[in-house]
Amino acid sequence: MEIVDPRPLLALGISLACALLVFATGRHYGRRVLWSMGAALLKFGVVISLLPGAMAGEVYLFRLVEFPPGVGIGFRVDLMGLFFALVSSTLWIFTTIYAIGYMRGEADRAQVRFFGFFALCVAATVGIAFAENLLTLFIFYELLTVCTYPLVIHKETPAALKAGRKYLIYTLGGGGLVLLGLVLVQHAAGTLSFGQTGLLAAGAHDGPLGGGPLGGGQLGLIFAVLVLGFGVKAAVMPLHGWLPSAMVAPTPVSALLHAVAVVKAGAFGILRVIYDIFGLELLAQLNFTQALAWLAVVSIIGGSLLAWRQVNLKRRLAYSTVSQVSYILLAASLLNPTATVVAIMHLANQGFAKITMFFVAGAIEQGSGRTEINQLDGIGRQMPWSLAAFTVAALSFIGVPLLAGFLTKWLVILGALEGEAWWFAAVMVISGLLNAVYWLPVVYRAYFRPVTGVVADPGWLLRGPIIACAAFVVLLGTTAHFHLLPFSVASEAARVIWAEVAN
Amino acid sequence: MTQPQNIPKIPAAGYELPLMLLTGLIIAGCWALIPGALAGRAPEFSLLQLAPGAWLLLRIDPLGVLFTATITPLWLLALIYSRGYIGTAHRDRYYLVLMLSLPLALGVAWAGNLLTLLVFYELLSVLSYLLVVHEETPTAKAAAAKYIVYVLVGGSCILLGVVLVFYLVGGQTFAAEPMLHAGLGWGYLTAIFVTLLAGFGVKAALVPLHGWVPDAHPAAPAPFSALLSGVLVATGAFGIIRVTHQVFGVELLRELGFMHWVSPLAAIGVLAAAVAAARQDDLKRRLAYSTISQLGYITLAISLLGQELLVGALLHISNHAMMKATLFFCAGLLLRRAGVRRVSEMAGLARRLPWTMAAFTLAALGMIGVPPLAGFISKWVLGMGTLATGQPLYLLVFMGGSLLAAAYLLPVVYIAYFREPVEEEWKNKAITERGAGWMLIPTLLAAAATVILGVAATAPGLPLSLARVAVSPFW
Amino acid sequence: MAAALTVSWSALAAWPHWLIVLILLPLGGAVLTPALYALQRRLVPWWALLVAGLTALTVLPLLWRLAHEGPFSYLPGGWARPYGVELRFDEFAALLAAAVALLAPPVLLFSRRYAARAVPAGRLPFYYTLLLLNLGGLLGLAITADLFNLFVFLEVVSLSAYALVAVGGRPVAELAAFKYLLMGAISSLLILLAVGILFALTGSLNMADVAQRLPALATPAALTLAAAALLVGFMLKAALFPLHNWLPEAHASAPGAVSAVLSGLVVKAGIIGLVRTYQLFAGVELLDTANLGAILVWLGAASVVMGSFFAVFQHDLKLMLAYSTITNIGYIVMGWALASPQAMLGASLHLFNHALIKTTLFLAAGALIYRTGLRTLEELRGIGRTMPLNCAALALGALAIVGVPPTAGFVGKWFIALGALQAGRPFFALVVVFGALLAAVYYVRIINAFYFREPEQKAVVTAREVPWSMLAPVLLLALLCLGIGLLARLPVEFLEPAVARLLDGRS
Amino acid sequence: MLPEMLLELRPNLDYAAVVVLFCIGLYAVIVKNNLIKKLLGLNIMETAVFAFIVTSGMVEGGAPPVLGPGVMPPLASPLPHALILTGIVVALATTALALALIIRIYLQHGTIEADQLRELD
Repeated sequence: MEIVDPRPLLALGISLACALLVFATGRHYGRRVLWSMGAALLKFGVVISLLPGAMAGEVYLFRLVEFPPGVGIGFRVDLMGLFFALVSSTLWIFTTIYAIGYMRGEADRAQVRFFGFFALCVAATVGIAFAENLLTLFIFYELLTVCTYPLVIHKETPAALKAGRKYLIYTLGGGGLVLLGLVLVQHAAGTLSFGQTGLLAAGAHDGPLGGGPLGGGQLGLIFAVLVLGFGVKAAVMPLHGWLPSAMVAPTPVSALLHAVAVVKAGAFGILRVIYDIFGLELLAQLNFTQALAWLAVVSIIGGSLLAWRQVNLKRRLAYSTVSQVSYILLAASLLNPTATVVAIMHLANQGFAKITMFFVAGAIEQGSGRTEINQLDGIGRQMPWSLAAFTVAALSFIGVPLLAGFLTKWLVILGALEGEAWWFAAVMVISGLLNAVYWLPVVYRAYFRPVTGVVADPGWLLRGPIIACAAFVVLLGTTAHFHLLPFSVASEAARVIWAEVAN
Repeated sequence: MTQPQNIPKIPAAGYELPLMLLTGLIIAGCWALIPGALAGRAPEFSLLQLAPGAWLLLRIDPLGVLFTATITPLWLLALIYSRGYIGTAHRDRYYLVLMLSLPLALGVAWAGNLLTLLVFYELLSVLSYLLVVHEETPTAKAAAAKYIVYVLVGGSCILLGVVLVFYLVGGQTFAAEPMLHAGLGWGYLTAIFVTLLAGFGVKAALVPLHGWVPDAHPAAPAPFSALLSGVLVATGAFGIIRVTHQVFGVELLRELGFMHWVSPLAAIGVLAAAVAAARQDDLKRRLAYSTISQLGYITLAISLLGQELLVGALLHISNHAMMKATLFFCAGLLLRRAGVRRVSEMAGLARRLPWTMAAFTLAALGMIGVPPLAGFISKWVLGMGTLATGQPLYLLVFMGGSLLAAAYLLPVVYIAYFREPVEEEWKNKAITERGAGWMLIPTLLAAAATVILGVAATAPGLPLSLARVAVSPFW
Repeated sequence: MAAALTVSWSALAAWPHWLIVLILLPLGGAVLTPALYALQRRLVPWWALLVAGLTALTVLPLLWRLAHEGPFSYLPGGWARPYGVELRFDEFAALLAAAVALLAPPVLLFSRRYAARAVPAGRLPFYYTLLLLNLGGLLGLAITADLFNLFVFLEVVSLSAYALVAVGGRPVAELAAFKYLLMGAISSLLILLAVGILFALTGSLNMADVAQRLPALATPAALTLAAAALLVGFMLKAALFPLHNWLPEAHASAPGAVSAVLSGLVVKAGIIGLVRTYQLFAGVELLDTANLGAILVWLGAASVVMGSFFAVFQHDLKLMLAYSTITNIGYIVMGWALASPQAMLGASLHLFNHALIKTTLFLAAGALIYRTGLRTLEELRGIGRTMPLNCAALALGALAIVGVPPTAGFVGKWFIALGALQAGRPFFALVVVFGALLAAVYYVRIINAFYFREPEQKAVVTAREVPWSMLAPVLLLALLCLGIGLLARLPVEFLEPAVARLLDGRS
Repeated sequence: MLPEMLLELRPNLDYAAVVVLFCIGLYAVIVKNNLIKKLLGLNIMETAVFAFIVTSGMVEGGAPPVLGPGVMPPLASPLPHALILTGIVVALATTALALALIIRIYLQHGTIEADQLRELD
């Protein structure tokens, strides 16, 4: 049931307004805080207000403008998008609080820029989540690239600028591929709107490369172009280079990159490609997802191995993201209902656990200036709350039951079995163990090595979000059967996707 | 020889007594379940849905009740013992984890389905890391690292197996009827069996997956060594019972013939670990190997798929828990009171620590299987079961294991009682049991339990009767 | 009410003489400017603005009529074609006319304060005269239906453009202007030569008439020569690679407002010429137009890539923008030459949009130079802090020219890429995307320098926003860059039949 | 060989001349170093084109539209001549502008030799 509703636009507008207000009046600390927090909460309110209806099967539509005929900017709230928006707007609240605490020492000008662009990024993320068609998605995807750039180079050091350049080259390259894919899809299907089971399957006319109807080879090309394009942001393995470099940015930005928006945007884009552009039926006939699955496997294992080799905490975190985000891709490429649930659900699972870890890494750096893992001796005793949260997140990634990560692991393995692909189940198990191999030593060091040096208290503005996010990790792992909580949303989203196939 | 610690009185943390009371209540609660279990009732409680169809579910069946009734008292004993043993360093953490591990162990026992079993089992295992590493000495850390690697790999195996079962037959509750059937195909069944057995086998110290045991036991504080050996390892065996009898079922296993591979493995474990135990000088290491050997008994008994044998296995779980706890308690006393870790350093210690060595002797005899102590009963049942299933060859293994147990435990007793101490080493040392009441009392209680479990084995409500009730539905 | 308005509008639009007014206004205004200067020099900028504004208003009824009636002609003096001179307002003419109408008033408003500083005082009347002449020439070029008039208007545009480059009096500019003049004159001669050949062959100068007569001819060599001369001539005017040499220096060294007109509008004269050439030869079967198309496609693609490539290595802001013009001309030519409906549509759209965006960029750059006197990215570091609005406009323009949706620059590239697929030549879709990426690279450099570097030059630190009469046009145009892409639906629906007609004429 | 080609050319000899002239002009524009000479080259090219168009006004076998019968060929169409008048005006403007620029360049740089100017940049 489709309902015209301006709320998606409102959610976007709140973030945009926040950005403008911050830019305009943000030189006052109080106003900056007020705008940022107010917008974060307000937007969360708007987004969550869409939830009950969406769960009841309503789809909110709001077409803004159609500029080339048939191609326009519009918003459409389906459950998958809503889920993503919920995750990012929840995390935005925490990140804002954290950032207020984290950035306190910085110059006003830097802070204004930071909070302004941060709000823009979140606006872009909502745009991605609620995009009605591939073009809208692409627009906000690129907006995200553009708006994260000032954040990545926030420190304006040569290293930051270099990382920023690398980030731009990678993401713009990816954006270019997406654009190419966009053109190919538009040409092949004649439309870009989501919300039909497989745009290409539905509207396949002629192949973009000439030569009669759309064949497997040309579809493969489109698939590859789109997946690689989105894969850059999702940090799929050969395209992940920007992610570790971007670690020079301040911690809230890393959180944004890894948990709130950027990497997720890539993964979400791939979900859209699979579920909305190609559609399950078409993909089931073709064999592309097999390739994607192996790409994901390479990222999962390779990312973990690279993470293992890092001695810098944030770099290790970065590489582990490479590994963990690919769970989403692996799950999505398995093409069965269970795996679909987890592909969506992992957006939240990874987000909350990873953001916890980044927050802790930032708190450590803020409190003691330590960035290397071998400097963390005994820090668990000096910052017990933070490190406890860190441990929870680490255990979640390892896949300890009752935490969010277990749910992911359980469902991916189940999905792999349903897809008759036991080797992916094995990959998940190995990946969980690899996570243990590189996270547990950190935890161990923090707790069981003698304390060295003095660590300043990070304060409640930092500690609060850390604890809250860690609590969310537990919550996500244990609240699967409560209505309107994340898991039920994810599984309802998956059900809708598959129900369309069944029809 | 390390310096004996002339321990100044350990200041109380203040919460020991409430904890003991709480534990006492839990024990009482567990025991209160016994009548219901004897009547064959198995109430179920759903806790939480983790994933679609994957419920956390408690089902208090006789098997679980037996397990909890046997193991919960060990927590009380360990708590009391800890009051005298654990220093002030990391004490809060120690008690916190110890108390948390109790409900988790209950969860393992009462797990209503495989997922629940996995969840509690994993949490218990991971949590135990903090107890193994408790003393934070380099050896403890190394042992803990080894432990966590084994546990995680094992846990991953279990996870795979559990998901496989879930995929094939859904989140079924444990019941008399086995979950799997031959129609699922040989490949799946093998995969499930291998992953689950390997996973639980790690915990149950099944040779060759036992590597962590001889390191973790000596490293852990004595009260936890007792729990480790008596309970945690037993959870592995318990898991194996669940898998063999409630996931696969006896008939299916017979049909598949997996047990032809497991039994010899377990038998080798019994004998090899016993031989290895005899070669250890470190007392706790020796006891650890003994654990491996004894758990081999249990696994072997399970793998032979006989009703009586299973009764024996369950009986041995509880008896062994009690006896091994006694032994570890004694080892802890020796360490704390005389500073002795090694068997060779124990010469003449029985004069200074008479109660300790008395308890040790009792438990050692029980372990060897001297009637009428607890160990005898379970070994008797096991032996009879072996004959009943027509596999007399394994009777030899059981007997060999007992003989070897004598070979590695009796020398300890002998040295402590009859070898003359080296005079210089005794000078200026106040080796005494005075003031060791907190440690001594649970030791003696456990030793007494060894006797009671032997003498009154057939009393209703004690393990034997419970085990028969618990096992009967499987045949 | 609405009905009444509509009626009065259509009555207004039906007045037949708007088309000739459209040319006469700016040309007449230009001629009168020096006289006005002699009388009341302070009024000259306002006078020019007034003329530009009136011209812009004149376009409105024309557009109205075109939208309702389709293309229409005006025969000055009432001579029937092919004997008389014909003015014809079709969709492509409308595109250029609309661009001129839209851009001329802001540019002239901007010029009032800008030219007072950038142009020596004595030359001010010439500056305005030349600008108005140039705009008038462009309008004439757009709407003429006569080959020789095409040449004449082209010369009006070109001569005024040469002079405009030099009018600022910078030493480099005069040399650049001379270089531009030489190349421009050669191209003009080629075009004149072609006009001569076509006249000799057909005896007619009316383009539609010529186009009808050409297919009947059996002189392939002469036809080829004419087509080649026209193509090369217009390619030179449009600065298509490899004939682009004259452009960067001329555009970069001219005063900012002039650069805007040159880059935004004057090069489009070449494009319109190419369109007309296409229309002339579309029906000629002897001439393999597809083959010519193939050459143009590749040259367009080469322009896209090479222009961007050169731009990446520039340090001078305006040079960068000038090279970007070559890139965008490449897009337009490529789109046209792909000769599929969507590609042609995209090229037409981009013709307009690029004019808008490039004008924005050059005006904004001009404003920066006006305040600081600095031209290179290194010197202009950190200017985003002291001139935020102006730099924001420039950044917006940069986003638009990269083609970030939904800005103006996106739509054209979108359709060109789609058209490449439609034509079964996906490689050129790739070129479009690749070009956009390269453009992103050098525009990121600009944004980087403006916003994320510490200012070093004193002029940058002490700079402040330009006066409102300069800032307002820049901001207005920047907003249009952002917003007009969203309205692309209108021109697309408007142009689609025109493109279809063009392609029909060919088959 | 060659004479035959020339024979072939004969009816179009005027065109050939135009082409030669055009090329001479182009040569001067490209090769000559002095800006004035370049400009002269341009003028030669212009002349060539004008000549071409004027000669093309020649109408073989045509009849004058206004004059009565009895006017003998060769006849020429007046339109090209009219056009070329405009063309010459344009060329004049171009030349004037170019000369003005050259003067400015000379005043600014003190030279009008292309190679020296290039070095100045």
